[in-house]
Amino acid sequence: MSQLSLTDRDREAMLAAVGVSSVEELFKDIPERVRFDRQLDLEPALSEPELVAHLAELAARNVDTGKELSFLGAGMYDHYVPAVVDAVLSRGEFLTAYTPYQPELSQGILQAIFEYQTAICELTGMDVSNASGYDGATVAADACFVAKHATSGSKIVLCEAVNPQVRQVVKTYAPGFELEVVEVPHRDGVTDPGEVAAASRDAAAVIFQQPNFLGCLEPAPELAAAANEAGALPVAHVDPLSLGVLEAPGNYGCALAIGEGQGAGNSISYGGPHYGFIAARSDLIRRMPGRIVGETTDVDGERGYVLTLQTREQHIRREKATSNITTNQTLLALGGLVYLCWLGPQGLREIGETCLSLAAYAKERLGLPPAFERPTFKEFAVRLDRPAREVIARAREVGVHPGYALGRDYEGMDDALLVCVTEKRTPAEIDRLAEVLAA
Amino acid sequence: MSQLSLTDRDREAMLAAVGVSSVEELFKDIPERVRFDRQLDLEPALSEPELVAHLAELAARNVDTGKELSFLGAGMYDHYVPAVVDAVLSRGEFLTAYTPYQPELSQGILQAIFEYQTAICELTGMDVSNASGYDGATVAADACFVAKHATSGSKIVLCEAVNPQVRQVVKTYAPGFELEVVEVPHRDGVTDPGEVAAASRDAAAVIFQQPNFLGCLEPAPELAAAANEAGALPVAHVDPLSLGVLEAPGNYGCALAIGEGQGAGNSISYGGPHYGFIAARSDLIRRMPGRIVGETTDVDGERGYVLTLQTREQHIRREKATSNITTNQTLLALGGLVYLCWLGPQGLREIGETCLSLAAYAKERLGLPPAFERPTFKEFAVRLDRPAREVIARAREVGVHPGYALGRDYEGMDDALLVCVTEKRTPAEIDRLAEVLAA
Amino acid sequence: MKLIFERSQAGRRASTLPRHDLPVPEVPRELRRAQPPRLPELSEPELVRHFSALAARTFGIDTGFYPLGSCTMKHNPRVNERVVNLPGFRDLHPLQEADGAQGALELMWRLQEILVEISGLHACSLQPAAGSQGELTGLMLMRAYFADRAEERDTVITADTAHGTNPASVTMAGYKLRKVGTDARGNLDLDDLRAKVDERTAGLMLTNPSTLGLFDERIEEVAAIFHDAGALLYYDGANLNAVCGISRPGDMGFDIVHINLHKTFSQPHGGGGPGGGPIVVRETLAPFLPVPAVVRDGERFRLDFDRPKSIGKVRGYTGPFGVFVRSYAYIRSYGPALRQMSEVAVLNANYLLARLRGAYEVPFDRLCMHEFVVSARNLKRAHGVTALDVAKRLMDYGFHPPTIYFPLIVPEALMIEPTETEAKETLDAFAEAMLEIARDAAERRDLLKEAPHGRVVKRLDEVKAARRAIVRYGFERHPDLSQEPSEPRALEVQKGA
Amino acid sequence: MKLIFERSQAGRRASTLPRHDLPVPEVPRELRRAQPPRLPELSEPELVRHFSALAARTFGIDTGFYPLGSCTMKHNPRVNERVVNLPGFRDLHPLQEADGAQGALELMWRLQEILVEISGLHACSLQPAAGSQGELTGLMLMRAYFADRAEERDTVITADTAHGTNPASVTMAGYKLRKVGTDARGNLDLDDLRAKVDERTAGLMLTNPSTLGLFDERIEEVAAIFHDAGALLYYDGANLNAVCGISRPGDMGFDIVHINLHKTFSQPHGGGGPGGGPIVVRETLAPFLPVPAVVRDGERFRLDFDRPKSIGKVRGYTGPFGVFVRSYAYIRSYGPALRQMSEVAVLNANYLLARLRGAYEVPFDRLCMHEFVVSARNLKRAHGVTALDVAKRLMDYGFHPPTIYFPLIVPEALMIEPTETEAKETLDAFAEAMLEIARDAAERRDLLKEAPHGRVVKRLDEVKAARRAIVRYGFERHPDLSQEPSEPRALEVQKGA
Ligand SMILES: Cc1ncc(COP(=O)(O)O)c(C=O)c1O
Ligand SMILES: Cc1ncc(COP(=O)(O)O)c(C=O)c1O
Repeated sequence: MSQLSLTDRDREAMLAAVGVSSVEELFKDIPERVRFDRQLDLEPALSEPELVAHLAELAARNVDTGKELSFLGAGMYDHYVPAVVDAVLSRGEFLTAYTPYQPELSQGILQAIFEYQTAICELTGMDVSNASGYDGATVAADACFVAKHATSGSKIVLCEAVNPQVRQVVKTYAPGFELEVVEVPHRDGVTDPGEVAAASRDAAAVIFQQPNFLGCLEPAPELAAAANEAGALPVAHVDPLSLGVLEAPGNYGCALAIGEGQGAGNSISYGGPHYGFIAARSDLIRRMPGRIVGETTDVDGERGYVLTLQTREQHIRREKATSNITTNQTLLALGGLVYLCWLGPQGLREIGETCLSLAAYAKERLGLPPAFERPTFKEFAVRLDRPAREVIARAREVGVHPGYALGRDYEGMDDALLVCVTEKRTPAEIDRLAEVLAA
Repeated sequence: MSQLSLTDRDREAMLAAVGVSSVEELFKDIPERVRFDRQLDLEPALSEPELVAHLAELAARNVDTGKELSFLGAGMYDHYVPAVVDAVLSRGEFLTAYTPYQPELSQGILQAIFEYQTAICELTGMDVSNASGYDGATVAADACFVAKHATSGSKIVLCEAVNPQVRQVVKTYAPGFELEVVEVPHRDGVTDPGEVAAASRDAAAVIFQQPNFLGCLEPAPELAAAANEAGALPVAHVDPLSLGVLEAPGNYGCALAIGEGQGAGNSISYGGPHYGFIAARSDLIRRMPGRIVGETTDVDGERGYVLTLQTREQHIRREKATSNITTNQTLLALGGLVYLCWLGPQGLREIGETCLSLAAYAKERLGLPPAFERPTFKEFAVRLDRPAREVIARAREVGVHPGYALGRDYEGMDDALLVCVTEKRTPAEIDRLAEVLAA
Repeated sequence: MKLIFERSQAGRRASTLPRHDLPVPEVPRELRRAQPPRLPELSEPELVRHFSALAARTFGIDTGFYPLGSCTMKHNPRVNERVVNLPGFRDLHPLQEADGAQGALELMWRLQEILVEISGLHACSLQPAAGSQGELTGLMLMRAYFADRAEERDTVITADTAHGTNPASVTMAGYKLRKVGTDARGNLDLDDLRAKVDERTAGLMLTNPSTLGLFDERIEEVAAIFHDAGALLYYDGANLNAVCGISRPGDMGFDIVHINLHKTFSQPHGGGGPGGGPIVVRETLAPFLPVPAVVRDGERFRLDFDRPKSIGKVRGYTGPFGVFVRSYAYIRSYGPALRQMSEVAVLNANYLLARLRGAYEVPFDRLCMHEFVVSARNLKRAHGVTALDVAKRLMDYGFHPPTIYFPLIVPEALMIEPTETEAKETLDAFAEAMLEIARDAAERRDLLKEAPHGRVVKRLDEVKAARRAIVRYGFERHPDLSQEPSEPRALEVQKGA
Repeated sequence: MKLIFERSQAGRRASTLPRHDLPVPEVPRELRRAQPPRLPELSEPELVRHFSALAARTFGIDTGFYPLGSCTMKHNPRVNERVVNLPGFRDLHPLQEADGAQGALELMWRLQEILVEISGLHACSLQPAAGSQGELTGLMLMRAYFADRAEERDTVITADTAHGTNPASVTMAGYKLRKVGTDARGNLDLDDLRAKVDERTAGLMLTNPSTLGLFDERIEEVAAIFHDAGALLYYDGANLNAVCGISRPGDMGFDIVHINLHKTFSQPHGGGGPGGGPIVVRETLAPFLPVPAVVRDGERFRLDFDRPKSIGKVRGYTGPFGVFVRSYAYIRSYGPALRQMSEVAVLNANYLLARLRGAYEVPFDRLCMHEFVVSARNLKRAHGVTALDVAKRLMDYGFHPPTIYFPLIVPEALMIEPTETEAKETLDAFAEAMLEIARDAAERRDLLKEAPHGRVVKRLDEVKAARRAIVRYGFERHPDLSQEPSEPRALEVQKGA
């Protein structure tokens, strides 16, 4: 085995040192009846060349974004991942380190996490960020847990225009938190602040998404205000790549900003692994879930970084912890940091503008009736004269994936198609989409 | 520009420090008439995402070994390159370092080169190896230059069964060395030691290939003996991956062992960059071309490595140098070292045996008349009932590249096909080839 | 070294992006960003140097021995990084239609089958993002299961040796926690256990081998106690590396298992993650598994959302797919010989334990499994040298310290997990270092107290970090902590696991 | 640190290979390998650690500032590594039929067109493997050209500032060498030149800007002298980074140019290579270029072997294709703005020169181009501190030293090439270090003489290395050099360029 380092000579010497005569004997504390007496029923071992051939064969049976002209988004985005991200993430030291429990050996990754926290705070206008959550859905559940303890509220107000993946996860977690979930429907693509205000009485948090899942820009400041008035924590689920052109949640009164990091520095990878970010106002710092890196000094006054505020965490606080998270998404978050540094403020604005302008071009070229008369960012919904799933199937036959069928999640929207246009798409490709949809 | 680091502020401060008022002024020593007065006529700049899209489009118009079932070898081989090779070669320190002129900062790459030299010497049975030559063809020219100075000979005996790429390069270099080139034809696939003996009178070197370009095993020891008797240096051009099962040139009297390293750790990459290796008997050490790393110590007796025997080299010896080589193929040679360490002696033997057995299986399954009745290694030539190029064209239409048309280089062999079988091919794939050739 | 924000210069950038001369629609003013975020501005060359320097200040498995107990820091085969980057995997959209994702679906289905075989249970969901989430998911399954049977059970039992995630998950799942003790041989205390299990008990969460690195010799009786009470047993799979092909959780009597793919099946730990925490369950619990399920219909594979009794989704889409690719590749490279992996892991641990016995206290002196726990209590008593000091001093030898101060029931605990990928020479070098440190505790105490030496920083003041809570760069208003008094106060609390 | 051979343990291995139960044909005994080569035996984990440790002991551009004169150590954009690894390039066989290599052929054809435009000449061959081979190829072209014209010319002239490859190439091409001097302003000495050019002169090899970093102000007269004598001018393109889009070799009067793709067009230097040395020539020399030529027929591209006057092949296939992919990508990322690259390279050099003037002697004090040469002669005279000492001391500041003792006409030469990718902060930090070193030469001489400090080794004994010539590991018979006396004798010879 190429992974194992013991020679037969080693084995014997070691068994002797242990004082047993066989490897079998090492397992004598395992009761007879629970010992596994046959060989595992697994397929034969593959050598490295065979392994690569086998996986290449499986991979070849997927239609990835390189094989199809794709306008599919709906929460996972085909944004360009720069080569520097791969270069940094493939460094063996980052790849094979674990949580930096021993700071003297881990200043590099600790500093990187501190820089990531700063970048996320700047992006969202918040004071504190953790080192990452699992994804854009679980951070919403984390936010509920924070809100449960930070307020006296007993329910979560969840806007229907929030990504269904996120809503489903919140609903799965809520019972354990003893929180009720109330959904507020969208009205012609956006959420009505009045309805949110009404629903928010003794709510712990109000969760909305900007831009929302339907592609529309929510009246985010008003939604946050409605929540704040009711004493509920406003939680904005935001697209990091929109924050060069759209206002930061921290600047319109949100208590928490959460989101899916994938579009900012991770490949799509069939849904994971990616990073979810969660950032908060300073007053919530001691309720934050997960790892947080803080600055300090050594005896000589030398600046250094350590895992901090650990009394929040499971390994210290156990059943009183603010979360059970341990292994997180640091490597992907590091990818996010490198990506955001690659972009810089200028690039972030440019990418936002390019998405805005290409999407506008697409709306016009497609010339299909918009599902909603609302300002949008990089996604927009149109109405078709046939069920969207049919149209998608037909278009894919000619190598174009036109988007997402909103009917999958929303009643009465079977004819609605959610089209996503990232900076990777070109006007020519949009023309091609128009052509295919017109056919 | 993402590569440039100067801000406008920097620019001004720097111009001021230099004492000029504009960048233009920096070029005032360039005579008016030789200044370039227009903009370079180059296509517009591409952003990183556009650049990747453009190159992906070009790459997609190539039929690589992943798109076609390939039995094409003839000097460049589709051997498996293990993932550890990529992992090591992509380390930024190795990737972006240059020749280790300053050893205190470069012990890592110096030690790696020393290890590479050792591995090549072990592989070939020689005493000294340099840090790499350009490729398997130029090292043959290097060998001629060594031989010119090490002997009183005035010509090079070149076996016709040597890779035509190699022969053409030798013929291009020889006039500058004032060496005449004499070719010895093959007889039914191999070289006749008697003819070599006859041709070798006042020759500086005899160059043969094992296994030869026609796939056959040469009577290498006898060829070396013939050269030695005539006082010419026997130079064996060998396939590194054959040396687990075939004897090392150093063990049958060769003065120099050379070869193409590609198969051992480099991707095919349309012919380069790869590394050529050249190793010699100790008596030739001071005539070796290129970089050589040697062991030494520092004041404290600490072991260390440095570039050594530099009085052979152009930067010290100028017109008297043993070669003009400066930039070489170190990174690729490092790939070779990692690959050989990955294989180990056991793996090297196994890969040789797998090639032998699969090639034998292929001969039998194809059931075509062999071009030569000789023992072979991983390549063998068969006769077809049509011109090989026709057969190749037809087979490629169904996704199989059956091999190399020997008629490209050898008179009267238009119906001969050279089939290559590496360890990456499977019996099932060979069956497929048989099926296609039978059709 | 400078923070990347401190290297920033207005006007620099590393990115180049496509631009088209198309009109840019106006964003409504109240929604438009007023102030751009202060992201750093650097050219690509500076970016690469910055992160290369950070990498050089980071210790990974590639750097050296990393015996961090309970984390299974084994080598990460590089071929896994190659296959996970195949475009067909890397660039596949999770909402792609099933006919365009057959390869991915088959891979997941195959991995489920493998995990079912290894755990000795019946149905698998790959969805949980890590072990902790696997635990929480498992507890949600318990809820759903008992709700479905209209049984009222509100308590979950964990061992006093349990990892912190167990009690934390219990709370997050809305259960009450009861702790059970450990007996003299390091097994669960059965009397204590019997006293605590009743009709309100939903189940047990147990790691076996335990965090002491010991296999519970009476696991069958433990299982009987819970099953007799109609309760369920949850297997925390963090230590599965000890028993693959040797003993299966299902055969031990467990009903629900989570598997830490990033431990047993070698996902690179990435400075903290990502991970994967698939759960495998008995038939009776299968209906409650998260949606969507990955199912096979003849030659085709698809996602099945039609699971009326499902607890729902615990994570987006179908889980951390890239992690599945690596772990699937890893297992396929072993095949049925996977058992060897565990055998060597256990042999390496026992050998190291044998070499340390005597110099360090061994609280429960038995053959260990893939890891073991020793105590520096003897050094503390005799010389005031703590587990923390031993850990810091190990850095001077080029080793990453083991997990310390865990499990909690062992004072001055050093929890050591060598893993199967380490060579005997490495284990010997580590043992020599540990023995020398024990000797130096007597003769060269300061050397230990001041360790580590020659690292980029000395021991850091964790108290100051927590008190000041500087968790982001403050730009012009960033405080200078070096001006504030500081002591080298590294806390003697759990570090690792 | 141990050699990988010293880590080897019989029975270990990192590789797994396909095995089939097929008979293995016997190799004739006299051809069969008797003794296996003693390649190291390690597991993959050990392999990765070994090479990670070697990488950590290697200084690259990613590590820090690397102003190695004449080597153009600019940043290597990471996107180039991405595109070169596209399977369509990486796994393409050079003998693939043209219809299966259109993308590769088009890329090469496009690169040829670009290099023709940049050099101001007419035809290009990408085949040479590096600059040195480009030189030799160029000289072979001269031979073929004059042979074709039945002219007998046997001498080639080079400058006394020339890089060692120039004279070495002259010899290898079978030409006699004549050297011409440098005048007070650092230009070619025209009187000396006129005296040496005659009807036996085949041509001139010149670097412009020269290795002094100076543009020859009378290049037109130089060209005239040779052309009037019916001779040719060869342009050593190693310094092209100074003049892209600013002045073209063809316009200067050169007939043959080689371009070091790994310098000007950013091929990672890989610890010594690979490189690429395409040559570009005037129409009159085009017929003699190496075969095959990459040509375009309408929409199709193909290899043309039918070049009766060609010198033949200088390397296998069509050259180092991977290098072409990177350089093509690099140039496309600049587009017509390529001129900026040279402008900033020259600005950076002049700024650094301005900062060092005064502390170090400036032998030819003019505006420099992309690099410049200063001398430590003043420090040597006053304090016995040499260029070597300055170089070693620079390491203590975390910088790679510049090229030293080259060009040969400048005593105690320090040849400094910052490149355009460095930030002003970096240039300032380097300047500060150089100035401090100059001051310390007076006050803290030993600090310089004993430099570098804190590296894995101190100055190494290069004399011992050459005398003992231990150039491979000797296994059980490997000598222990630490037992042999040694002095820190780093030779004061050219290091770099
Ligand atoms: C015993 C034990 N249980 C649970 C966990 C939690 O697993 P994860 O880190 O994958 O969330 C860990 C590791 O952190 C562990 O060691
Ligand atoms: C001036 C000069 N000429 C020629 C060369 C040789 O080029 P290469 O190293 O690509 O062979 C170099 C660099 O080494 C050089 O600096």
